[in-house]
Amino acid sequence: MKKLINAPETVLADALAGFAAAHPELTVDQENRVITRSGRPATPKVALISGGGSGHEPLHGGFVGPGMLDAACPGEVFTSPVPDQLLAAAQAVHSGAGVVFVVKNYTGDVMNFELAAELAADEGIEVRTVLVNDDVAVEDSTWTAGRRGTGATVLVEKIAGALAERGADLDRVAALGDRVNAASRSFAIALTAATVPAAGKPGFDLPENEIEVGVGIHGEPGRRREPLRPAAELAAEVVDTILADHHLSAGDEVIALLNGLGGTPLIELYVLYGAVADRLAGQGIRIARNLVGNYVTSLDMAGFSLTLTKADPELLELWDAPVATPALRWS
Amino acid sequence: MKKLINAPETVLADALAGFAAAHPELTVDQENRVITRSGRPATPKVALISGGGSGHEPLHGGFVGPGMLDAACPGEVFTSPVPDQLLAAAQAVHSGAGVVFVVKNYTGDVMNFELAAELAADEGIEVRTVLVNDDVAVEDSTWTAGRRGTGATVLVEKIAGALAERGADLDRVAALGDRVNAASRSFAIALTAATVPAAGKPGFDLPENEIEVGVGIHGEPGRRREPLRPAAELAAEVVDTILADHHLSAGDEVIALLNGLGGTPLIELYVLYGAVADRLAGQGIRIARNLVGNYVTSLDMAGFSLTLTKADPELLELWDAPVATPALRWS
Amino acid sequence: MDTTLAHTWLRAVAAAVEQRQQELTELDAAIGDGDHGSNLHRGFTAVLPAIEGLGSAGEVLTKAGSTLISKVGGASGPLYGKAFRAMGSALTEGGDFGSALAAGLAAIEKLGGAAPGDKTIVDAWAPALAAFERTGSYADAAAAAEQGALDTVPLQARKGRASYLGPRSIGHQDPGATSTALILRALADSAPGPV
Amino acid sequence: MDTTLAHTWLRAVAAAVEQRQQELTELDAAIGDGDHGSNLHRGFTAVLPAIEGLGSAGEVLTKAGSTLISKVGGASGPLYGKAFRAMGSALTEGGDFGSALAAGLAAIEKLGGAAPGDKTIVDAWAPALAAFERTGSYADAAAAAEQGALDTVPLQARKGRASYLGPRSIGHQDPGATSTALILRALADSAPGPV
Ligand SMILES: Nc1ncnc2c1ncn2[C@@H]1O[C@H](COP(=O)(O)OP(=O)(O)O)[C@@H](O)[C@H]1O
Ligand SMILES: Nc1ncnc2c1ncn2[C@@H]1O[C@H](COP(=O)(O)OP(=O)(O)O)[C@@H](O)[C@H]1O
Ligand SMILES: [Mg+2]
Ligand SMILES: [Mg+2]
Ligand SMILES: [Mg+2]
Ligand SMILES: [Mg+2]
Repeated sequence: MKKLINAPETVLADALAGFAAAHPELTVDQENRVITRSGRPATPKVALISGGGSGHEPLHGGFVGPGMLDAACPGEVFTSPVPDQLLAAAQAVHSGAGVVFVVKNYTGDVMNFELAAELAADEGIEVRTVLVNDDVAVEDSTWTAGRRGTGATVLVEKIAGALAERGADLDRVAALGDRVNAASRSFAIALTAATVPAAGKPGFDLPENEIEVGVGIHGEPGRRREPLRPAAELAAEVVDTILADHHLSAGDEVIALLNGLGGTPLIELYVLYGAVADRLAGQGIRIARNLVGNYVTSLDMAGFSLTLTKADPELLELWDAPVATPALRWS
Repeated sequence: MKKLINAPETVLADALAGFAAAHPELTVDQENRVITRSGRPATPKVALISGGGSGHEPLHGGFVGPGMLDAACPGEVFTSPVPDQLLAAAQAVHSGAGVVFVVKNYTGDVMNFELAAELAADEGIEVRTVLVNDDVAVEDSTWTAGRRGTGATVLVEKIAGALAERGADLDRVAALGDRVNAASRSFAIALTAATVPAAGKPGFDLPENEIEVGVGIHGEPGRRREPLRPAAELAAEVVDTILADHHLSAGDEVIALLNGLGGTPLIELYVLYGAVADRLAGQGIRIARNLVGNYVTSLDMAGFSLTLTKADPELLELWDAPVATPALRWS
Repeated sequence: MDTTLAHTWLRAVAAAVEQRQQELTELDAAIGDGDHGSNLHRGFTAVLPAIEGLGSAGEVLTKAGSTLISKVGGASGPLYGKAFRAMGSALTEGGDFGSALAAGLAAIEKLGGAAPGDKTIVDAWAPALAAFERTGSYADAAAAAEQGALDTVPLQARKGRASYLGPRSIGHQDPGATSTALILRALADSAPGPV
Repeated sequence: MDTTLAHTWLRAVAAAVEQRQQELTELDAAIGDGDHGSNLHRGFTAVLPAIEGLGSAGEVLTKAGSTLISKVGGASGPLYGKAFRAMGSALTEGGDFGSALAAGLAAIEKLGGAAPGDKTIVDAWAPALAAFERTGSYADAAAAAEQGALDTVPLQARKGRASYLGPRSIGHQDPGATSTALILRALADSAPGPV
């Protein structure tokens, strides 16, 4: 394992110190491992808090700032944050209008956020949870842990964050988050496995020339392995897999997030994006907005995920609303 | 070689098609391989044009837009663009106030831009060239090809681009570009080599646990190899190497670009950045502005480069000026 | 369970996790995300100073549980945390170790919703409880947990991260069931003799 | 050089580049950026249709040069492009092949500023020119270029990308000098017999 770290045990603390130095406009509570906006809002506003294992940067710390999250809680690498941390975040940013937890659907994340919500309730902080579960690679049944949360998290955080910024109340912000999640589907393909620093070697071995189809962002192996194929074929398959699960028809508009998993050059993402756009155009589906880049990564994994969110005027208007975070920024 | 491409020969064309689809606000001339802003300026303005081999994305196409470049010319992977392409770009964006070529100092780039400048002059377009040569890993002597251009390119393009946007004339824009370059130094360390699609295998073999110190962004091997060390030590060494060549003293301010080479997770860049900030603070040098992320990449190479640009009020004010490009965006 | 045994047990767990961290991580890498070993290592390393000086077995286990919740994260943090807290409460309320084990299982099932056969912690904990209820022997509980962990190999996971793999989760031993067996083996090794 | 030979030569260069592309790329990967083979392949593939039907050797070489400039990029594109254009002009102006080779070298030196011993194209081209001026034989020019390319192995590069390596460039054969030898060998193979 070759990594630019000091020691596996200090990765998170060291990265947080660097994040704090790089982003003086944000506040970093290094003891509690909480990143927040600096200063409380003048009038009470719904606070959006997210968190999850580290190793997915810029998720979530890179999305803290006006128009998006109020706080982010990074856990250890690929390990959900702990309830204490989430409670500290809620205490730091709530301003009387309640808190929305944006939680990616993994057993660990769900349980830790659940315990935190109980603790917050004990402190008189009202909490709603938006569960993100967009990964169509996973069977969605009541007998399993359900679908994983991946790329849609960025869209939930951006769009619900914009609504919270405008002063909407807790129920409306949470309901919109749920709506964005319900309108979103994702699917990922990996060319290599990620190496967790503490593990010291890749999470799985993938022979040269094979890919993992339907991989998770923690290096959870996917649905199946198959030989590498040209990018355009992979893009088409990913689009088709998502469309098979999604209620999209000709004339519909989407927001598309073509996301690099950390080890994939941007030029390859553009190659893929061209093929994604072609395939969608062939189905009469228009990409109204897009992001191409590394937003929800999996350490050094090579590969990509595609997220398609069915758009409507409200979602597009909120998507376009100003945002000023380390990783997403426009006005 | 595992890559998300269709074929080595079509990487550039396919990526350009994807870039065009992802950035409808820009104009992509796919035949000539030129990316430009859409629409000519209302009043004549100095046009900034850059270009270089592909594989360094977001450089340069990701920096086209208001406040930065007027046009970018991507060459084949790691190969400078050709004169025809550069001439087509100059013809597309010049508006009577002249053109500044921002050229990274590599033999091929210099010669192709030189030929293009001759062609442009024949067409009555006045051209000035700003040569970027910031890489202290390379000995700077008249007997060699001189220092390479790397990370400082982003600063030259941003700061000179801001001045051009304000209507400064050709000489002033070019002179400022030269000044930013002169105020900048960079140094890079790689953990792995990049794989050029047409070559099909990594540019060099680096044993597990060895790093290449002073590597170039085209996979040019570096000054020396040595064992991997903790990130904080590497960061300190890079800072010290730059300072040894740079006229910075306690009390000075810098703009710092901590750049990922394409295959390095963002969390590792933050680990490094913390150590860079510490080391500079120890010398009494303040980081006035920073960027942490993938800006000048080398395909899938794991590693980082650090660029330090000595700042002053004029440079900071222009750095802060609005910019709206795919990869840099603020207002 | 007396206070000394509670302390000895947790020290033994910490030592065993330290020693078998890599094995747990590798099991988790195969069907999860490769952090189970480091998660438990972080957790039990924090438990030892936290319980220092505590004067009853109930307090010790409760504090251990709270510490796990605060330090581990992931799925195993809340699950083991709640389980140890429930065991501590049961002892504090005067229950015997069998009732403590039962309370721990109930807490895990309540929080995680897993049933036997889902390829989780439950598949080691439930047989351990049954064995202990039958014989009252820590060693029997440990052996049953170990057998339970082995028996997860042919199962298809229906809870936790391994469930994403569907049929591909078959053929691997569950990391959480394995760590449960480790925890109970540490108890058997710590107990002075038959209870 | 007659028109037919010019056409045959460039077809032979294109074929040789096609065949030895990987070798050129590997030499370039060792001390450069691993694209010299694909650069020349792209260039000479474009040259063939561009020169089709052109009726004089001067026109053929000039057009080949312009095409290389438009298609190759990198260092070798302008250098070989200018060199072929200069050779074409020399022939068009009535010079013999020796004066064309000399004009090509002058163009390379003017644009690139390299001197013999800098570990570049010049180190194959200059001895080829000298040999041709001595004997008037394409085969001698090719052999001298090949020797010149081999002789770049112990040199430390002072121009081009390999110069960044400093002393680490020693021990590797220069890709550009190698492709110059390939170009002249293609000429020797294309010529019907001694000139
Ligand atoms: N719902 C559940 N009920 C009981 N145990 C579970 C459940 N979900 C997961 N587990 C256990 O947790 C173990 C994984 O723990 P760990 O790797 O620390 O957490 P994470 O999956 O969050 O990375 C699994 O091997 C499994 O035994
Ligand atoms: N200044 C120069 N003069 C002559 N030849 C040069 C010069 N610089 C580089 N070269 C030649 O160019 C070759 C590399 O060509 P190529 O790989 O196509 O371009 P690049 O270096 O831009 O990738 C080198 O091996 C060397 O022979
Ligand atoms: Mg985990
Ligand atoms: Mg090149
Ligand atoms: Mg795990
Ligand atoms: Mg080259």
